[in-house]
Amino acid sequence: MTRLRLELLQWFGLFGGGLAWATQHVVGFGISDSGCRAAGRQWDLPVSTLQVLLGVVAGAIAIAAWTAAFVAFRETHAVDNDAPGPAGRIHFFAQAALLGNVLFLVIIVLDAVSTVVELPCRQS
Amino acid sequence: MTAATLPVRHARAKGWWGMAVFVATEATLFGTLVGTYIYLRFHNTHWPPARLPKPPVLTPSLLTAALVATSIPMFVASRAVGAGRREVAWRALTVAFAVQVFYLVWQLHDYVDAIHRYPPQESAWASVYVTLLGAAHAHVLVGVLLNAWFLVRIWSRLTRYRAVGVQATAFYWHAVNVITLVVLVVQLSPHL
Amino acid sequence: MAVAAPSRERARIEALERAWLERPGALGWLTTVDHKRIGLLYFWTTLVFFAAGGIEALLMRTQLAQSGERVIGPETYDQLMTMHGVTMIFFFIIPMTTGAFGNYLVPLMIGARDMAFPRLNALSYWLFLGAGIFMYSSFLVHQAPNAGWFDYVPLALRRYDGGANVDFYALGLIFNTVSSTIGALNLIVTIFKLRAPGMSWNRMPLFCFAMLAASLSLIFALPALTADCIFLELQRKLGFHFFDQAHGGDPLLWQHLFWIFGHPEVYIIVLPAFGIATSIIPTFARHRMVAFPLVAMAELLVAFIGFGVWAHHMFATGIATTTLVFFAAASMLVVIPSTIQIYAWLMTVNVGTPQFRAPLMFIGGFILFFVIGGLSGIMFAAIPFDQATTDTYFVVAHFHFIIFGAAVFPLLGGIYYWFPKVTGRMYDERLAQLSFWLTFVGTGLTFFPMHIVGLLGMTRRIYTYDHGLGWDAYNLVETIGGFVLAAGLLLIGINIVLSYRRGVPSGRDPFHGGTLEWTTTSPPPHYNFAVIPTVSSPYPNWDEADREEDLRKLARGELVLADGHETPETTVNDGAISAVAEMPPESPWPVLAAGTVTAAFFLLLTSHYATAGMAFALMLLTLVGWNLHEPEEGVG
Amino acid sequence: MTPRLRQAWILLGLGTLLAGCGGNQNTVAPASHPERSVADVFWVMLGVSCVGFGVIVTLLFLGWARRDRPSLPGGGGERAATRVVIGLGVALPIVLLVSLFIWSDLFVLRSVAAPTGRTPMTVRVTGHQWWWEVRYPGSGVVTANEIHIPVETKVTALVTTDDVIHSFWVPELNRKVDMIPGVTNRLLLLADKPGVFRGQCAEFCGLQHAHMSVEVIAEPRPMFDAWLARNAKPAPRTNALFTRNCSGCHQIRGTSAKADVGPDLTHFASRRSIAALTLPNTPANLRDWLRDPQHVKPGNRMPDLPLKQPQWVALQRYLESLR
Repeated sequence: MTRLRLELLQWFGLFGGGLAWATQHVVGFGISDSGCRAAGRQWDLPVSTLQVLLGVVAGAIAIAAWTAAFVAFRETHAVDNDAPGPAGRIHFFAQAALLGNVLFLVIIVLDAVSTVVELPCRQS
Repeated sequence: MTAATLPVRHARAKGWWGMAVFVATEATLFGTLVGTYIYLRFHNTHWPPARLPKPPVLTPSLLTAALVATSIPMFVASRAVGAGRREVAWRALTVAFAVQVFYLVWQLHDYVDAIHRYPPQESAWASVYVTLLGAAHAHVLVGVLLNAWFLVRIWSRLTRYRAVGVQATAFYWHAVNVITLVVLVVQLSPHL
Repeated sequence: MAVAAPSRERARIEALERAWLERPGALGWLTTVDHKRIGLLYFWTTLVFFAAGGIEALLMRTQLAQSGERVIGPETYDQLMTMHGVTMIFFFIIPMTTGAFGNYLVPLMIGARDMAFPRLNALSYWLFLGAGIFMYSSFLVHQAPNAGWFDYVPLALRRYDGGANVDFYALGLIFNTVSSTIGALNLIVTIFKLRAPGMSWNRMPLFCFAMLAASLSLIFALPALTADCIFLELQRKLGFHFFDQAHGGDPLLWQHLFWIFGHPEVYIIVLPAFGIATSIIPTFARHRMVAFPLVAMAELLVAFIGFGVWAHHMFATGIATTTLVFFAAASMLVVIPSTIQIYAWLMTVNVGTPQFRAPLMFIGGFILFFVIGGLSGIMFAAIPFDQATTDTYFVVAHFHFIIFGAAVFPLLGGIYYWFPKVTGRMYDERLAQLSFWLTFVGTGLTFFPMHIVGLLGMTRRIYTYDHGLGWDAYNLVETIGGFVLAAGLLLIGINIVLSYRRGVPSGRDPFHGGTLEWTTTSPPPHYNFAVIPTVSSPYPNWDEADREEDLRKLARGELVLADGHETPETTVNDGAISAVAEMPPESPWPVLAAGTVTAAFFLLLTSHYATAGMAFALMLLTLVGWNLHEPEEGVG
Repeated sequence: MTPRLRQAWILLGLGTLLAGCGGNQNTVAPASHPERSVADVFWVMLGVSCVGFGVIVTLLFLGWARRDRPSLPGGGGERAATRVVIGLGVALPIVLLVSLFIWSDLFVLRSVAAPTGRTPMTVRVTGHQWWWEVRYPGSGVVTANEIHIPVETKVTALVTTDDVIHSFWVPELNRKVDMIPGVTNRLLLLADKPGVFRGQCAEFCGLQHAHMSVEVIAEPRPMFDAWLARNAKPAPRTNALFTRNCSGCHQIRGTSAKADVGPDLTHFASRRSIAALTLPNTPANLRDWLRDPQHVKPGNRMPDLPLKQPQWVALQRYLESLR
């Protein structure tokens, strides 16, 4: 495993899940908001199918990020936590990404699942 | 082992990183302004209001194209100061500076005209439009002042400190050009 | 360093002292760029604002002690309530954590001789002082901000709030945001570029991870507040239309923009406190922080997810319920990083051999109150319950447990913990423990009844309430608690001031701490480290081998960097030396630049736009003077 | 959430502290189906929170009890501690939070915020700086600071505001909803039992935000119909003094006073309070209020009128005749 691939795996692992959730958060908000607004309603987007699709894509990216972090973690397993330079840092961020991506995956799943329940547009 | 003989690995100077973080704040500020434009767009049926003339297309596009083109001489200047070639850097900066001043003067003239054509006191669209353009021009003005400063400084002597300054200014200009492009798209969005 | 160093070392140390000589007296403090002096300036100034905020709180509590009281009228109460919020958040807790603790400790903990941009650091302090004076000058004309700390429109528009109150608020916050952004930028670049050689990310202390997360949040959150306040000022002074429905604006735009800044702000408040807690616990448990990478990631995660939860402040505004669920999901899961840290702290205490001295007692109090505040915080992620209890005293109880319990308690513990390092003297342990118990009981008495009175229907920001609603008893207990709390804080102040002179000398490392600041003398010399320290773990002070290596390096003269204000620059990821940066010496320009900006903001307030423009032009002139001084020929 | 389980929580001790006492703005003493679901959500969250808090206190006490003695009982080292952090700090909370989210944010929210659609009755509430204007569409009834509703009937409150943002909140009937200029929000008002349910403006709206309370009076259908009919009738007679001094702000249907700056006073005497529940509606309070409204409610829009003693008495008698 060349050092460049390890670096790529580690940085994708660290940032992949977060960006996937952030995108799903903003785009999902836009979709469901347009479903409830006059200006948006004339596009009549199939809100729930789009949300679930968005959730699946974002979830896939988060799982890919988790796997990348796991591979980087395995590759640097022999390295001690306080090891110097790239190896120690990659091992460190890989462990961190394992936790982060789990969290992002759960939020992504909850966002996608929430469209299953038919919630009203207007608070009452 | 004195400072001169330390094992040195090439990396970005702290001045460049300072500019990078500053650019992040300004980009977030423009993200907020553009977000406000889009947010209010979905809160109004007529955006911009029907009675207002549509924003101009040709002049802003050409001017923005000219400004974005200045990224090339700025890149050349940044590369030249890195390699210690002072004259090349100075000439590249002068070219960029000229185009930028030309852009700024023309845009400020159009801006004063825009404030009369789209009075912000009468509609939210005009308020956001005028504020967004004003912020963009302000950042171009800051870039012009930075360029002027380094034109004067590297005319006499090129030190590492000033080289980092020119590289940071070049990075600032790349960012401002991207922001100006985004502002242009938002400005022309009523035509889309 | 070693006292009886042979002549070669003594010569090198004297060379360093000559290079980093500081100008004594008041002029020295006015033109200082040393991160430790700026930290102390921040510390004493924020304590003054803390006292002001505390007095405002006590006045409010006196008015609310019983139903139907007429101690304070509605106008004064609104100004006190708003200024209490603005002062405590913008002029005490953020400048104290990032300005005082961040400035003083981050360079010491990463083995650097100063912040990345020393003069910018001084500018951030003087701008902060200017903004504080600007905001508090509103009391002189009896027009302090009076529309609440989040200042909702249309109440904040000129039609309903004609005076200069809201102008003081908006311009004051724009002013203070400039200072906070500069401070955060400085901290980020310092942590990125000035770590000691060898200190890759996995060897950086957790305090610096917390400060990095808080600074990154500041950088990406403050622009939303700046844009919001600019819109408000344009609408109030020049008649623009952003927030009024009739012309196409939307009142909820203000709330969206404010809370996009607002929620990351509350994580900015609490993150440095996590950093202080993760510094105190390993020292007094005499054991490394358990699950170190998870705690570091948790601090960054809190900041990142914090940007996606803002609309849980707006669950009752009637925006589409389908969109609220996105924010509820993120608000629910933002708790996980905090639970990780709580269990990591508790397991570290249990795995090590804990010494419950004053700093660790404050951390114990912090953990208890933070869990109560966190649990009530989770309850607001349940939309039905939030719509029932938002804008009531249940919310007030929640955020006071978080801000006071979870941000100020570690700060008070941190004051005791680093007091020996900053002053060279020990605080009085018995008095400290007494002050802890008084503050602990005061906080509990003041804020816990607010949960109950909030559920009984008491809404926020009311200057009085009727008799028959059953709120009298709880409010009376809260007022008594408020004065007990004030007494506890006063006792801490007394302990600090007394020990400053009469404390027992504490030596270099009284608590055997793990981070680099305990390797320097107390108080540290202006240049911090005679030799840039060798680092091979996040707890360098516990690595004896490295410390001997430092002594040998001093003998060899390696990495002493004694000719001028020098400190090494390293690469961002793995801390390999990339250059030797020449740091500027003292400079009068920051305080002059801040003066012109303060004048400009006062002119903007009084609508003298042209003169304000001239003041900003004057500021540009000071920047020219500032940049005329450049370091000599640097290396690399 | 069976009643039996809820009684168990209440007997938990903390419960009696809350549900039992307190005036009638008690969020956890519900008088309607939506508010009961909210109270259930609270009780479950409180219960689980107490258990969680107990675990934390135990761990902290364990650390304190073992001060100055080395390492974890049972010799578990750092590896065991990391597993505890992951188990208790990540896995368990995720399970609890996801289930709380699905239960409260999806199912309870859907049942509580169900689309009201056509309800048998609607009432239009408009917020003003520091009082509530209440109109009954179709019947021409206009009143202030009091909302009469038939008991056990779904009523939709259409809320908006003429000036700043207020928030309509009657704790025992339903959650709150903000009153935003240019927007009409909706809230279901459904009382299970007759009674007077007090509420308060929940969004800071200026000087007298504290004295902007409202009462929802749920009464059996016949009593409500009688009240509605009586309030639909215009005032029997006018009064020159009132027209000269007060018609600039107030309206009395059937007279020339038509302004809507202040509340409609056509049936003022039948109301239970003065100035949005600042004072109970008694002759003595009415006298104090008329003579010096700024003292009673500082900063409100009603000026102190320069009248003499006999005029005050005449004006008060006229107002008290507006049954």
